[in-house]
Order: sequence, then structure tokens, then C-alpha cells
Amino acid sequence: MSDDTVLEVAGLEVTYSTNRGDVKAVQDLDLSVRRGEILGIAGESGSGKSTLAVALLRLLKPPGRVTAGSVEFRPANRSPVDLLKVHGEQLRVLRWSALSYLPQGSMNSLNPVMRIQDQFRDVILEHAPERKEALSEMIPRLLGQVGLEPRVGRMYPHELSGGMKQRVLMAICVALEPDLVIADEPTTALDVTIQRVILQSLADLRRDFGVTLMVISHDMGVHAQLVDRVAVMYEGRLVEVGDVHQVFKDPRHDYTRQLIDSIPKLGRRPS
Amino acid sequence: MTATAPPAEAVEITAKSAARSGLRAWLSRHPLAAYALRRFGLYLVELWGALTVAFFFFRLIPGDPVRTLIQTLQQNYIYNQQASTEVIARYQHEFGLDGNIFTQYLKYMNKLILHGDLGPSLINYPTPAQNVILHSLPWTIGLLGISAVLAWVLGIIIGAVAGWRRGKAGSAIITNLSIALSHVPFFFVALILVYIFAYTLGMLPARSAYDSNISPGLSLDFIGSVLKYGLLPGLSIVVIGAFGWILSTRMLMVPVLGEDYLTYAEAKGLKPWRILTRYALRNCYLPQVTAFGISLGFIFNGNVLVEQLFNYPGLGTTLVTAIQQLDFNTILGVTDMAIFSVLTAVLLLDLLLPLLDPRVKYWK
Amino acid sequence: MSVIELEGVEQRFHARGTPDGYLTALKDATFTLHSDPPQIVSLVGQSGSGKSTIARNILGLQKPTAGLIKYDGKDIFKLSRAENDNYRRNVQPVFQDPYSIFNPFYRVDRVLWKAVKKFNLTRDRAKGLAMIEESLNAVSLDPANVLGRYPHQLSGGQRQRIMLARIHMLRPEFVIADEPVSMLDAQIRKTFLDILLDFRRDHGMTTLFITHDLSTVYYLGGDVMVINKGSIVERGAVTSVMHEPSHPYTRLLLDSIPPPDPDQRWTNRIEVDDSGDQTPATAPQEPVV
Amino acid sequence: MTMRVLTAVLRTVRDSRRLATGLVILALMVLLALFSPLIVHAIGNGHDPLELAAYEKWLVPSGDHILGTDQFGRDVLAMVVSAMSVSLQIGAIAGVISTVVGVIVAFVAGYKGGWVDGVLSTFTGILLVIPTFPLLIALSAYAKNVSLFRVGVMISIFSWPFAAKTIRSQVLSLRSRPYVDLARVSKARDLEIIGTELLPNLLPFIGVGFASSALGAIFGLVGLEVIGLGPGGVIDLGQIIFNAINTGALTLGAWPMFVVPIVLLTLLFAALNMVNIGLEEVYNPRLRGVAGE
Amino acid sequence: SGKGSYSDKPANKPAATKSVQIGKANIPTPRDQTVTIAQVEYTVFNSWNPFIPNGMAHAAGLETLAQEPMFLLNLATGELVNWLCTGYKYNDSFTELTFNFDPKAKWSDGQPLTSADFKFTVELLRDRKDLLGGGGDLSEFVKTVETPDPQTAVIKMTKATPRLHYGFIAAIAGPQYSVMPEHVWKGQDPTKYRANPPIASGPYVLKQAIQSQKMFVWERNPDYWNKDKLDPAPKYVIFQSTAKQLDSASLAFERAEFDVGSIDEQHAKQLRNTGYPSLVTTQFHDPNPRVFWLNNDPARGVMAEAKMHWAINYLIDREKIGNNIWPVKVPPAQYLWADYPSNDKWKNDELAAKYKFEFAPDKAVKLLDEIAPKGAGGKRMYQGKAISLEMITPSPVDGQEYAIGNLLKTELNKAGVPTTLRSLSGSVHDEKFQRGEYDIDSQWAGAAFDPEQMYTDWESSKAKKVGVNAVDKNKSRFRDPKMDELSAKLAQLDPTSAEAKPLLDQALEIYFQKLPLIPTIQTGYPSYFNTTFWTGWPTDDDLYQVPLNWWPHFVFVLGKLKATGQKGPA
Ligand SMILES: Nc1ncnc2c1ncn2[C@@H]1O[C@H](COP(=O)(O)OP(=O)(O)OP(=O)(O)O)[C@@H](O)[C@H]1O
Ligand SMILES: Nc1ncnc2c1ncn2[C@@H]1O[C@H](COP(=O)(O)OP(=O)(O)OP(=O)(O)O)[C@@H](O)[C@H]1O
Ligand SMILES: [Mg+2]
Ligand SMILES: [Mg+2]
Repeated sequence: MSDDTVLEVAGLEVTYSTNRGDVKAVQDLDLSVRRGEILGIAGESGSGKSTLAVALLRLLKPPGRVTAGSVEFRPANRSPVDLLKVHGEQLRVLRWSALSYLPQGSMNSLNPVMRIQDQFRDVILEHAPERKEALSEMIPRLLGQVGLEPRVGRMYPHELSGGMKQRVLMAICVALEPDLVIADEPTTALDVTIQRVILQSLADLRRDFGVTLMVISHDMGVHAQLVDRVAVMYEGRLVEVGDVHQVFKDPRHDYTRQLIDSIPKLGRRPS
Repeated sequence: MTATAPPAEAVEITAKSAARSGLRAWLSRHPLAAYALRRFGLYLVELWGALTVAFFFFRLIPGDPVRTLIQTLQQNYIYNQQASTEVIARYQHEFGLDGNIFTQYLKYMNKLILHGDLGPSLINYPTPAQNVILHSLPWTIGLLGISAVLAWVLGIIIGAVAGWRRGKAGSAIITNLSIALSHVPFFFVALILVYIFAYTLGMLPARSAYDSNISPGLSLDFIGSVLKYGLLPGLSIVVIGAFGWILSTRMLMVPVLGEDYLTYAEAKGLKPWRILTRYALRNCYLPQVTAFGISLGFIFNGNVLVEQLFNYPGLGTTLVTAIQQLDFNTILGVTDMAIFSVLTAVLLLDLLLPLLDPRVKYWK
Repeated sequence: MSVIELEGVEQRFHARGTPDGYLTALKDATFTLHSDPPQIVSLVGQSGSGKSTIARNILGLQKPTAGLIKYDGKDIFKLSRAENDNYRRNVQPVFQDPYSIFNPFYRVDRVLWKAVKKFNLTRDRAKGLAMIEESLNAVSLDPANVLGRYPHQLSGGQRQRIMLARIHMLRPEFVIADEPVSMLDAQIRKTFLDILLDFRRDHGMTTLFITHDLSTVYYLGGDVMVINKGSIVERGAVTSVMHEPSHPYTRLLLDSIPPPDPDQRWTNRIEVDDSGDQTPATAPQEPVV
Repeated sequence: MTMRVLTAVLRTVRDSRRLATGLVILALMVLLALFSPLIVHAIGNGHDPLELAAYEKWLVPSGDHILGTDQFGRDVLAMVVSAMSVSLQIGAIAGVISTVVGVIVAFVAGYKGGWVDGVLSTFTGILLVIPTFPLLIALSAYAKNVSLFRVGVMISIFSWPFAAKTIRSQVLSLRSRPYVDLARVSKARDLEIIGTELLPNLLPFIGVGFASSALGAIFGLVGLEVIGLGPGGVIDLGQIIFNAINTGALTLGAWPMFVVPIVLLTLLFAALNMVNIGLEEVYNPRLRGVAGE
Repeated sequence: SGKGSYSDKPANKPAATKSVQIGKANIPTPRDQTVTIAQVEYTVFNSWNPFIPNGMAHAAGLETLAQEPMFLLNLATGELVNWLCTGYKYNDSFTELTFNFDPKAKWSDGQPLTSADFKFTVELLRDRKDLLGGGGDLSEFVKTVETPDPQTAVIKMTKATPRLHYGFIAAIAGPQYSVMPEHVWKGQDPTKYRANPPIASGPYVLKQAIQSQKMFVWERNPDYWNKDKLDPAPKYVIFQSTAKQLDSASLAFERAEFDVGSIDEQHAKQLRNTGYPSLVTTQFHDPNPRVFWLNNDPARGVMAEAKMHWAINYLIDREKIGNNIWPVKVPPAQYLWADYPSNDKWKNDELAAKYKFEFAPDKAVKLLDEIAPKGAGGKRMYQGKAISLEMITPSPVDGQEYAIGNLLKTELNKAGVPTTLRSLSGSVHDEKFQRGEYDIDSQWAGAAFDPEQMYTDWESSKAKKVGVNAVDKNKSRFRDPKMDELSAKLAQLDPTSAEAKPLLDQALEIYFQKLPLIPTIQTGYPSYFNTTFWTGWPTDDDLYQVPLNWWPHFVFVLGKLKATGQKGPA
């Protein structure tokens, strides 16, 4: 394992117990995330992408449980840990300052009864109380980074559009400059135009903060536009990992080809 | 019929916009003010409606309170005393029970609205009913009010924790305990408390509202004594009352737990207590605020048995005496006051709600 | 052959925060749908642009505040009972959200049986079952796998295809499909669109296809209308609109589709003012009474 | 339809242990109530154990009188058994009446909307804020000796608005569901939509409404008994408790007089509450846990 | 059975509690100088006007401690005591009544109590029919009141009666009319005046009425006018509401927080059986025996039959009622008055033996078979119609009168007379009762001074038709010309005179034959006293006074008390 690896997943297996028996949503999965890259996870619906994300984030709720594997997380300036073995306070401290999450449901991920700035404040004070003084400067700066005006800080979530909420979440995600951000379908619920803006902002984040991003999407177009490397999941297994150019040009796995082919192409001149 | 949309969905705009006056335009620019105005209008309608329903309800009950009273007096105090028709006629008039029911109604509403006068009480004739009520009300508010608030606060906190830690043993115990005990009558708990704390252990007084050696006033002694004497009756109400709130808070809490923002808060690495209070609880306690407003009305029922058991000088006993003697003015007065207070409390809460919860739809 | 005509349809709602207290969801919508020859007309636009409103208007679920919707020349809100039944028989929807279209209380078969019974397809149970199975097969669902299940036991794609099976069974002249694929992933989406195209070809159904996704529009072909903030800003054949968009909004939409080719990454940036969209689709405002 | 309802019921029962427990307790109590005349007869062994001065008064529990006798020399066990059935009856009567009225009002108001809703909701709102206790007491002071059924009716006059209010808001939220739209375009008429699309989904709320009205009635009756007003000619649990309190049974050591009825009432409340909570948990889609997203 | 009752064995207590655990009474006066009396739920605290409904705090001590009657009849001993007056006298034709007032008598504010006060009171009540207690006998009989001197008052009557003085004697509870201080009341509107604080003549004055403690504190008047005859030891007397629930109330008694009241027979029995040392129980009978009123109106069918009344009488199990229903063991009643020594003169044992009251269902069935034989359907028929009876009672369903009624109902049903029993409240009951819309009414009745007071109510002329309000007179709609005649004669006679005796006996026999009312039991009301702080209470062996604390006579009990020296807890 090289030094520039942030996350090393080995033999991960996640099982959901249902009344019709156990379902292995993730099986035998090995994956490493390099520092500073944007890694895309592709795959059709139900292939286990979200399950992988929540397992990594340790947000897996019953009936789901990790049944095998290890997840070595190597944050900068900290000693490496097995994410699957940390608990309680240790895990809580690790969260956000080292590992943050950009959820799929931007509609409901913000606390509806708190002003946006208070939701920033919450997480910053929790993990970096020493920055209390800097808060009034930090929040507008972070909002600006994702193209939002400072007044957004004083608004409530229901006063924002979906795209704005998604950008607020992005700003919160990078507030503490984490080592890794896991984004689960960051644009699925949005319009194409706004999707494009969000994709721009995500790219900016890497450029400006140097964060490592893991972006989950079933839209191959998104991967084509954004990621460096792409991993393709199929029925809980990783069928292919590789450089995005290589994967699109020369998919090694049949399924990957199907995935790419199934995108209706606009036969339109490039503008 | 099948093809038409529900009539409320679409609105005729054209006719409306033409007729839009200056005030209307102003109101549509200030939705909060419009909301407040509309809410206040509804308040007035409900107030009037409730007072009217209550009035007619009591007047249409068959029975003659004056005759009953005289009968009671005969039986209890003045043996073999007969009630002359003159006496009855006189008090029929005094209590506003003469004439047809609509003139009675007009007279009653007139006095009530213009003078805040509920008419003379029967249980303490000729003291006006409002004075009788106001005399016992502070004790009831003190006892029931404070216990109700305490029960509410405790219930919300414990209920929230129980919902939060759903699935844990402690939570299950609390929940099942609440299910079982939330309807045990107050007085039963009170009786047991008296038996243990007042008589077996001799720690706390079992009767009255304060030490009669201390004269009422704003002295520390008096307040201390009121607290000491109120502890047992209050405790019985708090204990049982809290169980009810625990149950309902838990029920409100559980769906909130499935919300994405809670998972997100957890992902943010916030401390559990913080997630519970700032994220979970804040999103579910609002219905409880309104429910509390409505439950305030029960204060006016007094808690008859607890008051009787502790010989507490509250409204409950007054009310029961009034009812036993069919003191219409007092009963109706208590009812009116309850209506007024509940409606006003709910009005205030409704006006406050947009401030407590930004999502509240105050335009409807 | 039948025609649905929209003439100057306008829909307003009471809403908070707008200057005059209401919001115009749809302005002066005028267009015609023909059943002969069967066509596919797409309606594209951003979230909140008024697409679903048009669908609800046409389906008679919402009476517009102004304008007329005519079926074979008659105002659909003034039809006689028999005419109304005929209209219903021939104009049927596929809705956006595959989750809430099913009553969670019942098994999914009920939707199909209802269609059989309400529209008198057959009185015979066995025949009805045969029809249902045929339709399910037509949308590549295994009847044995689907029948008898409760909605929450099926995936979104399966549910959406059951709605298609319903259409297949009813064979209406017009299908009003409101974003039927937005919740499905690419593969299932493609299957779905193919089924719709088959329906047109085999059963002569005209479809009003509502979507915010231009690539599906392109895939379907036919005609397209672009709607922005309640107004239809552009219309024409898909190929011409896609290749020579005349309205800047259409152009913006086209530019926002991520080309599935890592070598064709966007180089320029776009700016969108999305702060105006303050009403999340999940919380419809209530009209003031 | 009935089969479907039945399977739905079975499904919900299977899904919640709490619901099942509540239902079992309720069923046991109903059985006890149904057989109460037989049980009372058996206890009396030829005599009527509920007759005044049937036995010595204030007897301590013994083999002959498992729960002892009361101040009028009646067998407490027999009293409790027959009181149980009376309490259940009053709960059922008031529960059914107020639920039916509440549901009708709620559906009319919620589904029709407009001024009908305005008028009905305002009226419900008005009835909601009128404190019921004084009214009930005043009513029963006059209707003191009325039949159980009439007491039930009186109580439901005040309890239907609660049911109406909660159900109305549910109707409001349900009527804009897509499946209602789908039913409309499938030529379903208003009544059919209400009956087949909305009603089943409201069952848990109706159940909750029924349970709370029934509880309210039983509890309300206890409240009335306790200040000495109640239906005449019958003994209900509240009356036994009332007797116990008024005669100071606690200090006398006559614990069966209050412990047994209070335990029974508590058990009944708990059972109904468990059914309530169970239903809500089972029917709350968020808690049902849909697989995947 | 045979395992005994709860009160037979110690409940949750060691076998014999030899000492009293004294609780802290919540009173503002020194415990050892105070007598505490548990009483009813008070609602009035600031008004002492008896002429308006609830215008006066009843049973709060005024009638007992402050207001004094002109005469007292001690029903426990039969002795008539002159109190404010030194005597009364009729002229020979019973048209003039003279009262002589004690010259020492004075009000608590120092003003003398004179015949002018008496005149003021009588004239006020004579003229103001809208006052409670107004009108009535005073309007009917009083022409003028003359006061030749401050100690003498002469009532001139409009028609003759030997009974006008009854209204001024405290026999059953207080007297019907109490003398009011003219200097306080003059110029006041008697329908509004509160008379607060009360000015009266008795040995105690009101110190404090504490509403939030539901308590009245009375203090001994150092200037009391009649100290020679009455000088009670307790410096303070406190009347306080007790908890309505007997558990709490009896525990308070057990801890000697109350000296009087606050406990019932079962708990008292329990205390006695556990060796509680400080309980005195004193039996006393209510002036009114429990009674079934029977309707005599022919409109009620079979109920109008005297034989029916006797059948009912045979179905009353007085033994059972006295032993099992009434909270204390009480004797059966055969007369319509309490078994006080002073009432013995109205009895006639010969008649009582002739018309023996017994529980004899077979005799009842025989009588019933005579008047209402069973018809074809097995139902008893009277004049072609199946009979059924309607019984009412003003008592709540857990009350004793209801229970007594219930017992009779069961027997009637067994004897083939279907009967319903309904408990009605207040005016609903009153309305039915006064209008004669009942067959049997389970309640109470009694003669206060002499039987003629009842016989006069039974005159045929006062029997209205069923449905018409009897205005408190002939509610059982009894009609008997012989009785009318006797009553008219008795109205003019001193009931204790020799001429009256045979007339009274004749009337009694008519009553026994027809039974318009059937007495069941003497109404036993035991009083409970605690000897921890005070001794000298009346006992069953030494019943020197009526022991009821809401009767004026109770002040003489206070006069006999001695402090034990026991101090209250700090
Ligand atoms: N709570 C659960 N109980 C049982 N099975 C579950 C649960 N959650 C997910 N699954 C199953 O796990 C598998 C993977 O689900 P997951 O949500 O990870 O897919 P996904 O790739 O994120 O799909 P999508 O693109 O639709 O979000 C699916 O087969 C799903 O049915
Ligand atoms: N019942 C209603 N009451 C008030 N406003 C409404 C109502 N229905 C729709 N609107 C508003 O009308 C506008 C158009 O809504 P519509 O649902 O037609 O948009 P859409 O194009 O279908 O959007 P999406 O892609 O999100 O489904 C939106 O701003 C919406 O908030
Ligand atoms: Mg997912
Ligand atoms: Mg839409």
C-alpha cells in the first residue's frame, strides 16, 4: 500500500438480513482511494453503491451489517485506523474532520428548523472549537466557495432550492478540510442545468482544497465529466476499476460496456 | 363530478384581483400580518361559538336550579322550611333565569362582554361568580399549572430519550411503564403518596395548601410553605401526567428518527445529546406545544379528587360544589373562562409558532 | 381519430412570498395532440416549470383558471357522463413517482384488476387474468413474480412498468406520461422508452411525454416542446430543436447534458440562477380558501 | 375485500408484538365480559352475589369470597366481573358512536373542502375547546339514572371532535396522493374513492380514534362515578373505585376494592394503548423500512 | 365465611397501638387550647346572612358557638331549657304569645339584646316572603308584635294556635327563627347584606375565616353575658373542612388532628379493635327515621290500597336494614319520630302491638293475592291491569336510602310486584315527589315536636291531584275525612293537654291502618370524639347533651370539656 492511499478497502462484505433470507449487498470488495483523486463509483440501481458508502461512513443501520473485510483509513496527520473497528468517541472525532459525507437526499439532509449558519457552526464548534473566533469570516467564505451569497447563511433550508441546498451541503462538507469526502449521488435529484453547476463546484473543491472525493452516481455522463478513476459495481461486486478514459474507451467488463451503451446519445455537434 | 378537481385547489384570480383594495394589497405584501388578522378573526368566531354553545347547553338541561337549591337548604339546614313562590321568583330573576331563553342569552352575553360579569354565584350568593372563581383559581393554577408544566417538560425530555434510544431495554421499560400507567387515576397515586409520605413517614403535610400559622403574602416563609404543602398533590399529578407526555413525545420522535438530517447529523460526528436536542427534539416538539395549549383547559376542570383528597382550596372543589347545587353562573363561568383561556393560549401559540418553527405554514 | 386541444390554458395558485400573492404555474399554453397518426410529443423543462400542471389539466384533475381544454371539440370539464367515460377510456396517465402511485394498502394487482373492471375489458375472471399476464409480459415483467406482491416489495422500475402494463391493457388513444423514467436508472429507462415506442407502433398510442431529460427526448424522437417558467418557449421536431435550438433556454438545457465521454469535458462554465426556485416539489402549497 | 382486510390485519398483527399483546389482552377481557353473567351466577351459587346484604359486609378475602365483600355485603369478585363488562360496553358504545360521527365529519370536511370544510372545522374546533367535564357532570346530574347507552351517547357528544380533527388532517394529506388521482382517472366516484382508497389507509387513525374515544369514555365514566354521578342500576369499575375511596378501603385494608378494578382498568388502558401504538408503528411507512432507497 | 371483616383485625398495623401518634394539626392557634371539628365542604366565608340562599356559612360554628336560641330542647334528655328567654306564655284562647327575655342578654359588640330585636326579626320575616324563612307561619299567624318593655315581647295573632312558639326553640338543629341584632340589620337590604363579621350573643366570636384553609377560627368571648351558666374551657374552636376521602380523613382523626368527627364507623371500629386508646363513640339518632313515602292517590291504582301498604310493610326486612345496610346497628322504627325520651309521650304501645311491624313475606303475598291476584300470564293484576311500581329516592346510588329501597325492590319483585328504583337528584326528585309522580319514595320524614304537625299536612284539602305540585304539604296524597276532623281539633289544642291525648291516639290508629308513610329504622348517627387533648365528651352512658356538632346544643358539650394537658407537636 502506497503512501498516497487514503482508503484501502479489503474483502468488504455487507449483508442485509431480510425475512426472505440474507442479502449480500456488497461482496468481496477491494478498493483503494488515492489521495487527491476523484474516484467515481458507477453501477445500476441496487448494485450496492449506497450500501458501500454508508458502510464506509459507519452509518449502516440494521438490518444491514458488515460481515467481513477491513477498511484502512489513513488521514493525514493521524495514525491509520480500521474504520470498521473504531467506536464511540473515537469514531465521532474522526467524522467530519477527516471523513465527511455529501448525502443523496439534499432535500432532507439539512435540519429544517436551524438556520444554515447554525448548521455550519454546529459542526465546526464540535470538531474545531478553536476556530470559534473565525466563524463569522469562515461561513461566508465557505458559502462563496460554492457560489452562494453570504445572506444564505441566515436562511432556513426550506427557503433554498435543491441546488442551493446541495451546494450548502458541499460547503459544510469541506468546512474542516477532511481527508476524504464521500458523495452519494450528489446530483441525481437535480435538473441538468443545476447538475452541471454542481459538477463544476465539485471539481473546484478538489482544485481549491485538494480534498479526495469518492463520487457515487449511476449516470455515466457524470463520471465522464468529473472523475479521474471509475469503479464499476455490479450486484455488489466490483467488476472493474480503472482510469476514466480507459474505462470509457475500452471497457474490460461486459457490464461496463452495457452501462455505457445504454446512455442515449445526443447526436449533436459538439458546441 | 368525477372529472372536476377538488374545488379548493384552483382559485378565481381575475375577479379577485380587480376587486383588490388597498388594504388587501398591503396584506398580501405582509403575509404575516394577514395571517395574524385572519387567525384573530377565527379566534373571535370560535370564542363566540363556544360561549354560545356552552350557554345553550346549560340552559337547555331540564331542571330548576333555584328549586333545587331551596330543596337542598331544606334538607340540610332548615328543617321543614317551605320555599314560597316569592322566593323562587325572586331568585329566578336574580340569576337571569326568567324570560325566554333568547332574551336570557342576550342579557348574559351583554353582561359578559361589556362588564366581564358572570352574574351572581349561587354557592356564595350574592358574590359574583367571577369573584368566586378568581378566589380559587390561583391555587389551582399554582398546583395544577405548575405540575402540568413540570409534567410536560419531564414528559418531553424522557419521551424524547425513550424514542431516541428506541430498541434499548431502558427505553422499552419506560415505554411500557408509560403505556400502563398513563391512565392510572391521579388520586390513586395521590392516595398512596399520602399514605407513605404523610402518614407512614410523616415527612410531608397531607392537607391544605399552606401552614395556617403563616399569613399569606409574598414572604419566603409563605412560599416555602406553599411549596411544601403542594409537593404531594403536585407530585401525583406530575408523575401520571408525565407518562402521558412521554408516550406522545415518543410517538412523535420515532418518525423523525428516520429523517435524513438525523443520519447526516450523526455523520457530522455531533455529540448524541446535541443531535437529540437540536436536531430530533426540535423537529418534533411543536405539536406538543399546541397540545399543551389545549391541555391547559383541563386546569379549569380542576383535579377534583386530588383537591378533595388534599383539601386544597382550588377550583375543582368549587366546581363540584357549584355543579351539585346547579350554580349555573359559576359552572358556566368556569366553562367560559376555560374556553377563553384555551382559545387565547392557542391563539398566542399559533401566532408564535412561525417564530418557533420556520416551516409553519402561516398563510393557511 | 381524436384530438386534444389546449387553448390559452393558464393555471394560477395562491402562494406566499410572491408580489401579488399568487403564482402562475402555466401561461397561455396552446397546443394540439392528434391520435392519428400516433405521435410522441415530448415536453421538456426544468423542475417547477409547469410540466406536471399541464398533465393534471389534461387529465381533468385540475381545472385551469383560464383557457379551454377540448377533447374532440368539447370542453373536457363539461362532458356528459357518457362522454366523460369515453374521455377517460382514451386518455390515461403514467405518473412520475412510482412509489406513491400505489395504494400501500393493496396488492399491486388491484391497479390492473381495477382497470379491467372499470373499463369493462372483460367480465370473465380467467380472461381478465390472461389479459393482465399478457400485459405484464409485454413490459417484460414476470407475472408470477409480481402478482400478489405489495407495492413496497417491488422496485421502482417494476412498479413503473406495472403502470405501463396498465396502459398496455387499456390501449388508450392518448398516454400522458409525467416523468415516468426520472426515477429509473439508465438501463431500465431504456427498456421503458422502448416499450413506449412499441406501443405507438403496435397499438397506435399517442404519448405526451413529460421529462426534464433531453437525452430521453432525443431517444424518443417525434416532436418536442420546451417549457420554461410556465411558458412554452420552443416547439418543433426533435431533430431540428436539438440541432438548431432557437431559444437560449433550450440551448442552456442542451449544454448541461454531461457528454458521456471523458475526452469531451466541459471547458467553459455556466451560471444558473437557481435561487428563484423556492418551492420544493415535495411540499405543494395549499391554495388559500 | 373482507379477505384483504383480514390478511392486512393478520399482517399487521404479525408485524408488531405490542399490537398482538394488546389484542390478546383485549380479547381476554371481552371474553370475561361475555361470560360475566355465568361467572357471577357461579359465584352466587344459587344466590345473587350482587344483591345488597347478600352476605356480611366488609368480609376479608377468603375461600368463599375470593375478593371479600363490600360495605353493602356484596361479593367483590362478582362486582368486579360484572363491572368489567359494563365498562367495556360503555367504551364500545362511546367509541363506536364518536368514531362513526368523527369519521363522517372528517371525510366530508376533508374531502369536500371549501366552505363545507370551513364550517365543519370551525364547529369541531369550537366543541374541542369547550371543557367537557363540567358539561358532562351537569348532564349526568340530570340524567343520573339513565341507561348505559345514553351515558355512552352523552360522552360521545364530546369525544367525536377529537377523532374528527385528526382524521380530517389525514384525509387532507391523503386526498392529494397520486393513487387518488389514479383512481379518479379510472372513473372512481367520490364515495368509492373515500371508501376504497382513503378509508383503508386511515384504518390505523380510525383505530386510534376509536381507542382513545373508548378510553375517554371509560375514564370519563370513572370520573363521573368518582364524584357520585353515573348510570344507575349497573356497577362499573369506576363505581367500585368510587366506593373504595369513599369508604376509605385503603386504610381499612380492603385492598381488593380498589386494587383489582384499578389493575383491570390499567390493563385495559394499556391494552388499548398497545393496540394504538402498535397500529401506528405498523402503519407508519417510515418505520416499515422499505428495502433499498 | 366467618373469617371476619376488615375492621375485626388489625390492618397493616401491630396488634395494639397503645399510644396515639399525634399529628400536627394545621391550625393557627395553640393545639392544647383548641377544639378542632371536622365538617363539610365550605363555600361561603364572607357572609352570615341566613335569609338568602347560601348567604351564610353553614355548619361553620355560627349556629353552634355564637347564635343563641331563645329556648333549647335537649332531645337527649327531654329537658326544655330557657336560654335567651326566661319563659313563654299563651293566653287562654291561644291568640296571644308572650316571651320574656333575660335582662342580662347582650350582643357580642356590647349592645343589649332586647325584645326590640325580637320584634324586628319577626316583623322582617312576616313581611318579606322573598327571604328564606320569610312568610310561612309568621305571615299566617302574626298580626303585631308589641314590646311593652325591653324584656317583654307580645305576639298578637290573627288566628289561634298553640304551636307558634315551636319556631323559636332549638330542638332539631337550630330554631326556625333566630333573633337578629336590630342595630346591625336595620337599614340594610336583607337580600344583599352579608352581616360580616357576624354579631351574635353566644360564648364565642369569629376570629378568622380563612378561605384558603377552609377554616373558621372562633375565640372565646371574655365578655360573654351568661358566664354563670356556661363558661367553656377551650379558648378556641376551629371548624375545618376535612378531606372527603375517608382514608385521609380517618388518618387525620387517628393522629388526633381533629377532636370531633372526621371518621366513620368502620374505621372507628378498626381503631377500637386495634386498641386505640382515645376514641369515644357516642350514639345518637337523627330526628328523622328512614321512611318509605307511599302514594295514596287513586290515580296510582293499587298503591292507593291500604292493603298494598301493609303488604309493602310486611316486605321490609328491618332487621337486615338495621344490621347490614345502615353503617351502625340501629333499631327498627315503628313511629314517625325519633326514639327520644321527649317523644315517648306520643307513643301507644297497645296500638303498636296491635299493628305489629314484621318481616313476613308470606303475609304480604296473601294480602297481594287478595287485592291483585295473579292473572293468566302469571302477573299480578289490579282492575284488569298488570301492576308495577315505581320507586324513587333522592339518595345517590351508593347512599343508604338507595340501598334500603333496593332491598325492598328485591322483595317486591320476589313477591310478584315488578318494581323499578331510580335515584334522582335535586329538583328532578323534588318535582316528581311534590307532584305525586311516584309509588314509593325511599327517604326520611319526621315530626319535630308533636305528631299533629304531620297530621295537619295530611288533610284531604291539601291533597292535590297527581301532577299538581303539593307545595310541600300532602305529598302522599292521603285522604281520610276522619283524620281531617281530628287534625282540625288538634290544631286548636295544646298537644300535651289531656284532651289532646285521645285524639292523638285515634289519629295514630288511622295512621297505622292506612300507613301513608312507613318508617323503617331509627337513623343512627354516631359521633366520634378524640380524648387526646380534651375529655368530658358525652358518652352512651352519660348522654348529657345532643352530641352533634352542628346543633346549637353542642356548645354545652364544649362547656363540659376539660383539657388533658397534652401539648401539640411543635
Ligand atoms: N434496509 C435494507 N434491507 C434489505 N435490503 C436492502 C436494504 N437496503 C438496501 N438493500 C439492498 O441492498 C442492495 C444494494 O442497495 P443500495 O441502496 O446500496 O443500491 P444503490 O446502488 O445505492 O442503488 P440506487 O442507485 O438505487 O441508489 C439492493 O439490492 C437493496 O435491495
Ligand atoms: N397545488 C398547487 N398549489 C400551489 N402551487 C402549485 C401547485 N401545484 C404546482 N404548483 C406550483 O406550480 C409550479 C409548477 O409546478 P409543476 O408541478 O407543474 O412543475 P414541474 O415542471 O412538473 O416540476 P417537476 O419537474 O419538479 O415535477 C411550481 O412552482 C409549483 O410549486
Ligand atoms: Mg443509492
Ligand atoms: Mg412534475
